[in-house]
Amino acid sequence: MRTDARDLLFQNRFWKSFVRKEIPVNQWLRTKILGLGLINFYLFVILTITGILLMFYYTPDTERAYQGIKDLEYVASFGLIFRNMHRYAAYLMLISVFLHMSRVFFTAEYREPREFNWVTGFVLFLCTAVMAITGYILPWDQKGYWAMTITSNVVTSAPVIGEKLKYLILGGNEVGQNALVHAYGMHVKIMPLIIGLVMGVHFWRIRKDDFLAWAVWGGHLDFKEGETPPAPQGPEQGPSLWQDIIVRELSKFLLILALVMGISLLFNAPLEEGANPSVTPSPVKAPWFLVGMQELLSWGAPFFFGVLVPNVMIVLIILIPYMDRGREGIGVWFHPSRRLANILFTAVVTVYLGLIIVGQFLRGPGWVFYWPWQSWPIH
Amino acid sequence: MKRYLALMILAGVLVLIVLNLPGEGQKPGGEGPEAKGKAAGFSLPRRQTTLTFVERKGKTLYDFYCVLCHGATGNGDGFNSFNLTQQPAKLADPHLLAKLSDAQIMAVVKKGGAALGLSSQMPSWGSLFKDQDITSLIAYVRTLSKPGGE
Amino acid sequence: MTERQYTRREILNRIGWVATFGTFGGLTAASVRYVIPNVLYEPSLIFKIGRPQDYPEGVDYIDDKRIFVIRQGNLIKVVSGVCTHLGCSVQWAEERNRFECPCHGSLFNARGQVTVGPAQTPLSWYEVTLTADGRLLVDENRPVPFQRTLSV
Amino acid sequence: MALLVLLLFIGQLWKNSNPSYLAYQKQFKSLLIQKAAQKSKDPEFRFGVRQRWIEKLKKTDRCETCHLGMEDPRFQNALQPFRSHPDVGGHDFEKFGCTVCHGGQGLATSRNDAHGPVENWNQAIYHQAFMENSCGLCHGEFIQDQAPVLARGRTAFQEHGCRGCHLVRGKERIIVGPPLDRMTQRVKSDWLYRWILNPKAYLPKTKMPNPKFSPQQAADVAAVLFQGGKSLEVKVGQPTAEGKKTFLDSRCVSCHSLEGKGGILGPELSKISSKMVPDRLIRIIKNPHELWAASQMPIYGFSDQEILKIVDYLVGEYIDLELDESQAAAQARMVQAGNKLRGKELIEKQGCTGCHTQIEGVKDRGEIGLEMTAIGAIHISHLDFGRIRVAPQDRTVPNWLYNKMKNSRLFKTDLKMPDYAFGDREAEAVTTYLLGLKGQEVPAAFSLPLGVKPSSFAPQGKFGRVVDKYRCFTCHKILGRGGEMATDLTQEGSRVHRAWLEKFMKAPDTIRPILVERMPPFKIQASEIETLYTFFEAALVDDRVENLTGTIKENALRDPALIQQGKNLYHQKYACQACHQINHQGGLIGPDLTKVGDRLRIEWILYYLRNPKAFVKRSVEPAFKLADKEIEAMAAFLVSSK
Repeated sequence: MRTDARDLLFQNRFWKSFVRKEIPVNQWLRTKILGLGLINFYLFVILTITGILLMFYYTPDTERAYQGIKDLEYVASFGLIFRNMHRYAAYLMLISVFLHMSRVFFTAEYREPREFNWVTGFVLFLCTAVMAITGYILPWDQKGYWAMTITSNVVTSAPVIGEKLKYLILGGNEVGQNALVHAYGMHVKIMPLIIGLVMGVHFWRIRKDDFLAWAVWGGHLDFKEGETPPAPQGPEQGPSLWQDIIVRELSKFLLILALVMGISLLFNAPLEEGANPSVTPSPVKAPWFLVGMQELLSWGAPFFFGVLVPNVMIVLIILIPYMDRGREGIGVWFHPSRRLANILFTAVVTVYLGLIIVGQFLRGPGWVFYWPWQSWPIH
Repeated sequence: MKRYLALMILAGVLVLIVLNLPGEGQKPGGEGPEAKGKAAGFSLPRRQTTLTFVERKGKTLYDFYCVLCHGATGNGDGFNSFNLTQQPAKLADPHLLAKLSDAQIMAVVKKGGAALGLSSQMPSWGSLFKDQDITSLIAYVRTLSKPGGE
Repeated sequence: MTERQYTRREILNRIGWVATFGTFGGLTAASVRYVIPNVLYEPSLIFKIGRPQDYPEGVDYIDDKRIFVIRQGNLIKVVSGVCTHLGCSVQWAEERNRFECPCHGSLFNARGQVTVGPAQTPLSWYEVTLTADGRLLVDENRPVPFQRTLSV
Repeated sequence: MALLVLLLFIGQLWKNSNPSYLAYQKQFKSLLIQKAAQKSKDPEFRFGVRQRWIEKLKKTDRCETCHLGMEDPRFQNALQPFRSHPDVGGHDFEKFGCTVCHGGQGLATSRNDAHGPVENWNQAIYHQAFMENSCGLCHGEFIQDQAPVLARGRTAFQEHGCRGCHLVRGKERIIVGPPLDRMTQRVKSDWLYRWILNPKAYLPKTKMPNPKFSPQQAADVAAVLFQGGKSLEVKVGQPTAEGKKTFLDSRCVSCHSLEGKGGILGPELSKISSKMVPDRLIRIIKNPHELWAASQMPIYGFSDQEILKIVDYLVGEYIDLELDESQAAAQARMVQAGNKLRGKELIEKQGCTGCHTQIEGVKDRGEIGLEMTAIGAIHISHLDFGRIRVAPQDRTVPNWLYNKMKNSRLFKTDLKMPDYAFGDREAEAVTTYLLGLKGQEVPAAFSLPLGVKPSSFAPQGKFGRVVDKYRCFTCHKILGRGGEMATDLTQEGSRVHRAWLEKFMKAPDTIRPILVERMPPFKIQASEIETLYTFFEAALVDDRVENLTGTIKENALRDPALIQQGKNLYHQKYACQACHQINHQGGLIGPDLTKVGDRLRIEWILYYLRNPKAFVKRSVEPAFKLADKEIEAMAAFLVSSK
């Protein structure tokens, strides 16, 4: 009977082992958390697969890297599409990881006992950013080359260890073969490893911490952690429940895949001229997610804006769950008691977004401010 | 609700794709549009579209050797033509050229006029030119009699 | 068997699943196709070796292509210079009228057949044609029987 | 939803399986089938990318993905992209690929990306007009016949003194303009002003560019230049017929032009009186080398009396008829009132010192222009299109250079570079040359210098002094050095009889009726002719000719039957009179053969008839491949006409 097969597929210990018995899985489909965590995971899967495929054509060699990308673009079957997918999935992942983080913040989910997962989550966010930066320079085109150059110069503004750090990152004093190999190593070996490990911890902690705050499950604030939850409402636990969940997640995966493929079909991933140290494009722009930083730096005081501000931000964000020990509003979107925190968070995000917009769209040659309708002097 | 919304978005994306597709292909055989946006004072290098590479090669030879008698436009009015007892052939004459096959022209150039019962003042160039040179020369000479040719 | 009525929902469901697996299958196939290179960064197996008049009577060796060009009168043949045993370059011994492999002593007669030695298979003869501009074109993708020659 | 994903995937399949080159390939295949229709065999055709990988040049060219008929002569007249590549003598596509000569993006497989200009590839495919720039990459600077445009560009670059302001590594800086010392003793101030304002107005052929000064600026600059003490007053007499005769007989127009007609080496003379101070004219004619060591003008050996007569004639006859005296006076006053400080500043800033030396009180600032070592490989973003809006597909480095050559102030007005105002042809040539300066070298295996390196032959001693005095190199070439205007003298010792040379040097007559330029009568002394011939005989000979000396049977050549035979050959079989004259009968292309036996040595005639191109590569003489007997007869005939 087909139902047997279906049972075998959905009604087994494998799925059940994901959650503790007491968790009202039947509420899963009704939660209002957007499912961003799993979306991140799907994107990661897409990235891994396309990334592995890209490695077939790519050589981390200053002479051959760019040509490898051109080969992907022009001659490899599906090469252009896989590259586009990789590029756009990465951008989407950056965005969705960030949204996931915001969701957790706005619902105050980071509070006890999930402080540590906030930290791992944030580490994952940073790792994603590092992946994006290292991936950015691999094509060894003008954009990547100069982005790497200015990124490495930002690093030098760190006190004492600045120069050493730059030396370490670049594997030398200038952006060259070593820098490319370093970036490549980070991008395809070290960072995936770290992300895999941290992700494991993240997932393990999720299960350990009973997934979500109770409130999210059913809004029963009066239940304390560890107590037996009320009788499940809605569909019975059983094969059909798991089937629904899995079908939904599969659909979500397909949706993401469709989105990525759709974008890749419409827009080709940018590829500029091959790296040429003698031609400095003006303006040199960092990857878009770092352009905000660059904009900050352009105001002067590299130590202050380039090192102090971002590092303090990172530390502050990591410490959020340890500073905010309140118990009210856990698992509730925009709980009134957290108005100040939410406004603060939104403000920081908005400012950074503003900086990105200014840096990306309103800065012309020599980092001079231009309105979009003003034309840049051509030189 | 959410599903329908997603569906609609996707449908929109699809429409966009379909609209985008025809732009990818290109029509073969077409030369790109010739310089559209000519700014004041900005000029583009000349394009000698009338002559092919082979014909240009022939022109170089013609302008060095033949022009002295046969004239720059092939009218048989090169400056030395006036010292000749028999006037050189008017290569710009379409009737004359229509009568001559490539092989005939090749023979005259190669063996000279005397060998074919024409003016002995047309020397033989066979030992100087390779067949390939003469072929390109013929290609160029043929353009002389075409209306609008150089 | 009784006819089973499928509801619309079920049919859609069915189509959905087929499409899903179709996509995954297609992507997998695409990945496999992707891995097969379309262009090669290696010397082409089809190459030109100059004009027939460049080759005098007898056997000529082309170093970088590892082939022998053999001319007999107006007949031209091309044989691989790679020993079929372990890939050393064989040498033509004019006085003994045979190909000799310096590595393990395989000997091939003038027809490329093994006479002595560890090699099992004969040297392969490649197709050679004349291009439109009169040059010899060797195609290493196409082994031809010994009898096949190009007459120029 | 899953269906949508599948649709998208199918869309991707479609996109992947329909690269833009496929349409071309399908078209080509149908053409192939058409062309092969008679052979009843289906042509083999493989769809997909075709690539040439030139490892040594680091080039990967996929041009033949669309340019499919490259090597198939059947496509000789096909429409692009299928037309077969014309034969370019030994340039194997396997060895060189495409982009090394043509430029463009070899990696790309779509038309726009490959041909460019596209944003992510600096080098667009070269326009036909500039194609020759790539020849120099392997064949070196001095390639001449095979790349005439490039050669013209190189000459123009040199002669217009570009190197004075633009550094090109590996090339010596050459100052091409005359030194500007003692100007008060040389020219009139109003002329100087007009000259600076627009040199081409006075001398259309001048190589001096227009510095684009305003009238006031020109006056300031002229004020700086116009210094150096008082000039000697010379009383100029009425022009005499005698002076005119000397001037015309001396064939000054071989080098100088009169109202645009005449030679190109020297300056225009038709308005000379409006320019020169008479005293200076006298000194120049007397000894130009003393005034400017690099002058190309020979010393004629006129007597002072003769010189005065010539100057009287020049000053009296060659006046500027359009010149308004009062205006000239006003201009002279402007120069006098000019601000020297501002003028000096201008001279230094505008780079006048790139071409001129010895301007009093002005320091040479060296090469003030952009370095041009690798101008051909410059990135488009370094070039300023200024106020000019250019369509994206025309926004290329060659187009920029080309327009800059035609009008240096096109893109921006406040520039230092003077305006050379090159015409289409010159602009193309110079652009081609500039594009060839790529600052890179090809692997040694590809390097194959062609053409002749200019030789540094510099004769010393007695011979050297004679050559220097008469500036023989201005017109004649000896051992690879010298001008193209007159005969190459490298084999002169083997060519001519001594008696003829002596006669010719004293009173040169016309050998080649076709040429306007004539050998001037130098008033050369007998001892100098002796020096010349001694050197000719000793050093400027060719053994291939000299070795014939013993083999000639002089008597046989005097046989009237043989002479008659030669005469027949000359007049009938080979119709030499089509090009050569004997006693004013015949064509004007070759040299006059009247009494050629007096001029040429018999050995020379014999050898020359065997192969006319042996010495003069650019001779238009057909190669008849005469039989030995015929040569003998012809030589006998030619020698007989003494």
